[in-house]
Amino acid sequence: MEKNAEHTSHVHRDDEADKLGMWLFIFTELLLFGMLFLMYAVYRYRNPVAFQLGGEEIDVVIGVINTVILLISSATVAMSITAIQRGKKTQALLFLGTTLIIAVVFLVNKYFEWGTKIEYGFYPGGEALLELGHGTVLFFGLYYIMSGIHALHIIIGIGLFIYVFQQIRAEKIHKTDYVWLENTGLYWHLVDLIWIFLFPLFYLIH
Amino acid sequence: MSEEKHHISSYKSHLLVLLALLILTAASVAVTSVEMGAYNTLVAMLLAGAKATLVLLWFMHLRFDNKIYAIFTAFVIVLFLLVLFVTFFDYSYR
Amino acid sequence: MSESTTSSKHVSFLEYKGKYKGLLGWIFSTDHKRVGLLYLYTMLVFFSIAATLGLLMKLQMLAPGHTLMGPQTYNAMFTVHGIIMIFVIVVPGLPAVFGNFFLPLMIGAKDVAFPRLNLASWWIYVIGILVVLSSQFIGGWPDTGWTFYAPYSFQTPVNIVPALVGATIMGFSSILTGINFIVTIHRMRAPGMTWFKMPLFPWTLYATAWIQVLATPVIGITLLLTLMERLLGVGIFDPRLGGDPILYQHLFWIYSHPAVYIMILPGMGVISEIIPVFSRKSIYGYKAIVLSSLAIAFVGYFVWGHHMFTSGMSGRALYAFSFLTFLVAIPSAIKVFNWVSTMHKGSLLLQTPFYWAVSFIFVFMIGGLTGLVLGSLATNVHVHDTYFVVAHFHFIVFGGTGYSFMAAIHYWFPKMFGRMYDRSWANIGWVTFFAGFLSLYTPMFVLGLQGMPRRYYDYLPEFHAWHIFSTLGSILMIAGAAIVIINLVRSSRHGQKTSEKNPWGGKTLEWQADTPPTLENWEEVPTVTQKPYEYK
Amino acid sequence: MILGASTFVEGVDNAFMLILGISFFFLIGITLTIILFIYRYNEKRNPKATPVKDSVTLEVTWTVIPIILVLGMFYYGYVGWIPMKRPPSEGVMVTANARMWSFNFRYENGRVSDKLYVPKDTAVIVNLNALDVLHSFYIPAFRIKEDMVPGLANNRSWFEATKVGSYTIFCAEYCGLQHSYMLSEVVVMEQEDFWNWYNDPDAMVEEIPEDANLALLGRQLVQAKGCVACHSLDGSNLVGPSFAGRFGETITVITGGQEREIEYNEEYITRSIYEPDADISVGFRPGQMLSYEGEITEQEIELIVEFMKSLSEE
Ligand code: HEA
Ligand code: HEA
Ligand code: HEC
Ligand code: CUA
Ligand SMILES: [Cu+2]
Repeated sequence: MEKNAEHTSHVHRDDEADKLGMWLFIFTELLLFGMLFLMYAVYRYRNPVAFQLGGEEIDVVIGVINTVILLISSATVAMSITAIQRGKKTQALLFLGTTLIIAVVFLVNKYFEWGTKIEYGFYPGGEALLELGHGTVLFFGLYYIMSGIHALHIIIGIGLFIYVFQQIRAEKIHKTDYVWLENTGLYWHLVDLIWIFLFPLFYLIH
Repeated sequence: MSEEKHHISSYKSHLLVLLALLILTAASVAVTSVEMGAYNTLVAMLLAGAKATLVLLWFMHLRFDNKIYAIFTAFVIVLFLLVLFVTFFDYSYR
Repeated sequence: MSESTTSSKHVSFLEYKGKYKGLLGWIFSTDHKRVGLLYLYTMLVFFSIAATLGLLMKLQMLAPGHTLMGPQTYNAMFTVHGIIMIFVIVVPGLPAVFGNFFLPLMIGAKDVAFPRLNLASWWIYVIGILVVLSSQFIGGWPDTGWTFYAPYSFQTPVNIVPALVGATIMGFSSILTGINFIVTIHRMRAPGMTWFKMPLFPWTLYATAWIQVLATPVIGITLLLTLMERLLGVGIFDPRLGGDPILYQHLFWIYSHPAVYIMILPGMGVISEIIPVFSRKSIYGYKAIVLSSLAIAFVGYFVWGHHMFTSGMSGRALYAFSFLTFLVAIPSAIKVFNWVSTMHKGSLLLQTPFYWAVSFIFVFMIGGLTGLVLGSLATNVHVHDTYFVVAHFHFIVFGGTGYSFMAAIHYWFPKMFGRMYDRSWANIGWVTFFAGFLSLYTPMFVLGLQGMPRRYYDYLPEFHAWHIFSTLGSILMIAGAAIVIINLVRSSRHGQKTSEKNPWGGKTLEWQADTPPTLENWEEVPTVTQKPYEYK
Repeated sequence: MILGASTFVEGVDNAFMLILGISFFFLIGITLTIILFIYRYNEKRNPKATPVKDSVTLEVTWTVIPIILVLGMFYYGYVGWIPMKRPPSEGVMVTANARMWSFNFRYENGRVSDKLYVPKDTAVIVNLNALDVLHSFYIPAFRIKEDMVPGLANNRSWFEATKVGSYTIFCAEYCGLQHSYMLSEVVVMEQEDFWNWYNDPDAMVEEIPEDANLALLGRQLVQAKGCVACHSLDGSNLVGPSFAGRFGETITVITGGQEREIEYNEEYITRSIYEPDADISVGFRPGQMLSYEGEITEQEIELIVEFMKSLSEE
């Protein structure tokens, strides 16, 4: 495993420790979503037809758009880390800003996507949904829960981006001290990872 | 260690990964219309798995960082898959 | 990162004055030792509450019929008793108190990796408890049992929202502690301390921390889903909407079985510290113990179904789970054999910590072996959800975690407080406690075999005799516990002062630090050259 | 263990005895060893410890032996349990319905009973059905237990009783307030007696003799149907409002979110039994009482009404 920690008094900065901590946090998130995927697997296994019909109700186009922009945003955070490592503050801010905007756009899309469904009564406890039978109720229940919790992560991500953006501007995050940015990046990639699986499971079944 | 030399990925490599991800996305949308029965889901999951691997290895730097992160991540994924597997001992035979 | 202004060398962490004075100096201190004691005091308070509930339940069970309280009160009592005991006491238990206090000392670090996060964990924990208890004022105490099984949990007329939210919040605290410990162990071991020179208690904390990190999110999401089910009616677990209540049980136990190993592993670690020190002999089979801890942590993930043998699961799942359950017993057996072998040819120092450790082995064996009865399919069907289960888990949770907690506090007390407790009272307390414990819980095995279901407010007259026996035992036990606790609480303020660094002759690093330790533990971080427990 | 009265008892008790034997062996053996060590190697008697080297052989031995023992236990447990999962195709079929907080048993010929009557030495296959929350069908004397899960199809338990007598049925899964009173009985009869009971023509007709005390029959009915789990007869409110002193009063109920006054009469009682959620008495929760449509006939409701009248007259 890794080299033995030499003297690391706790006043000393240990970026590697921060990063390890972040990874552990990511693992907890993976399991949290993992359990949702497990539920999805179980219910889809038991209601294959209803899930297919449910999937057809969901707008693929919005899904594709959101997938594409989320992937782009993942690349841009990664690039902003490269920029910081090279000491290019403006470039880093530019990339980070792009990511931030994309995150907001993602949410706006989500708003319209949910909005139309709710209008038709397709929400938990909604009349239209309850008429469609058990499998469909489950499908939409999972759809709202999973994409809802995912959206919550996006919102938290936006908060983090704003904070990190400020810090870079104030030169608190710079060439030799950028764990915050790095960890925020890791977090954002996690959000992306989850979406990579949500997308085919909800938008692409037919 | 903070003294350690960091690997700096170039913009170009990030863009290449992005390109690959977009191609895989396009592929997964495209294959949806091909009728393969149960295999549709399998293919979709394989493609998503490929995308996830790209993100983990390049964007999340597992390729360049200390090996321990990659080992842990693999362990967590295996653990989850095992839990899923064991759960289906129940549902497959009900 | 902490309030250190290094002028405080040689001032013990108890007397040290930082930015804040008095109580504030404690609840805002990021010093790992103070955080550990904060947990200790918090637990003492809530343990007393939950134990009192246990006693009241026993009094109600003294005779059949409505004697002391109505069914609603009783149901609320075992629920709150279970929630507090599990989520507030034994899950955080040893890691939060002794892990916080001694992990850095034992691996030669100045603090944990994230001291502020550590303090935050305590705050989150307290908030979680308060949220659970707030249900008293908004809709009454929850009455679902600590397992919150669907669909009852969203049909009960009682408001269980605070309990669900509170338990989830406490889960966060547990995750943060886990993350903190893993990072600390990876990054902050003293120079020379390779993985296999690390003492066993830190090893078990390490295994435990992984379970905390990887299992706790499962309960978090499960409880949140139950909440959404209750508030929004999403249909995930509701059979009327097509959900599967058995899936709830899967999710619940995917966390809660590993959680029982969160409770016991650090306890095993403590015993593995005490036995060699009081035998004046190196631990037998150091590597076997380390590996068995990791094995328990790992295999423990795949046995959750043994709580669901009669739930309506498929037959094949049943025997898969039964088989795995039996496998997970093996590493525990290995540990027991190693502890006993360590005593062989030792020079046994017969003092209170040793008594607690030995009685731990005894009650742990009873709890564990009855676990085998539960793990076997045929017998589980008969005793599932009866008092046999209640007896099993009190033996192993209270007997295991509780006894090791007692062992730990009697072992480390002088280091923690710089004072010594009254040894003869400590021994008297131990005997009374032990006798009370056995007479309280042993009758429950018999009751269970006779078919007395658990969570019964009232019972048929044929079960009366054993219930009386058990209730009398509970009174004896309370007496024992009171002696032990009063002795410790009193001694922590008025006990005989001592600054002896190593009263028991231990070989691990914490015994090289000052008594009580100073703010950053060491002036100079020690270098490790030996294996732990090297007795010549 | 305890008295056993079914064909499963032997398998279960054997597995138990095996595990118990091994457990006692280890428990006593290890405890004695510890006591011996404490005696032999205490500080006074043995002031100097002797270092002992780890022995790999020993470690392997005490890993392998428990593994073997444990496999044995698993096997016995499996053998004792597998017949429980394999109901025969022939036998007496019963559907057990559980609701908060009572059982009832419906036979194939339509006969319904709140106790489970079964013939000796005959397979009885019980379809488990829960109407509201989880319950569990537990007969200690038969060593069987199986949860009753709402919405779970094909959930069944079976047994073959070997001794005449009556044995308690417990609800073993926590199901709320009166969980501990959710008991019933299984009555094992000689085959002949059982079939007589089963085909008893008297029990099938609903005719009520002229001179019967209707209120008393009503009382028996609400007890048999389990109404008293939620409705007291003495004026105190449990989960639902008491039956006492309400007949003929004007009460306030909530109908579709609107409060209104209503007279507590036969019509209201009937509606309360068939559509409990239509009108909710103030202070009580909807969704607790389930409809008894199809389980209580209109004729039986008349008896209940008579009974309630009698409660108000006193
Ligand atoms: C500290 C917590 C703790 C620990 C360590 C354990 C350990 C074990 N538990 Fe227990 N268990 C609980 C806490 C714990 N349990 C709780 C709280 C519940 C109830 C929850 C609820 O429903 O409310 C429960 C319930 C429970 C059930 C479900 C009962 C039911 O509801 O039907 C089962 C079933 O298999 C079980 C099995 C086991 C087994 C096989 C072990 C094993 O790990 C034990 C291993 C130990 C030994 C085997 C003893 C030492 C070894 C020897 C002396 C050597 C000889 C050994 C051999 C030959 C093998 N436990
Ligand atoms: C750590 C875990 C733990 C501990 C220690 C205990 C301790 C006790 N428990 Fe247990 N119990 C559980 C965990 C625990 N319990 C759980 C998880 C359940 C399941 C809940 C459910 O079904 O949902 C349960 C259920 C449970 C039941 C079953 C209820 C039922 O199914 O009907 C009963 C019944 O008697 C009971 C009794 C007791 C008693 C008498 C004690 C006693 O041993 C307590 C003894 C008390 C002391 C030894 C301390 C005395 C000290 C003081 C009072 C303070 C003095 C203080 C100072 C001077 C500062 N408990
Ligand atoms: C699980 C608990 C439960 C059981 C069992 C139950 N009830 Fe009820 N009952 C309630 C509750 C709660 C209410 C009040 C809310 C409502 O009107 O639905 C109620 C209301 C009523 C009312 C209206 C009473 C009033 O004062 O407004 C009648 C009549 C009634 N029940 C009859 C019966 C009968 C007859 C049975 C048995 C065959 C029965 N109930 C079984 C819970 C129960
Ligand atoms: Cu029905 Cu408990
Ligand atoms: Cu378990």
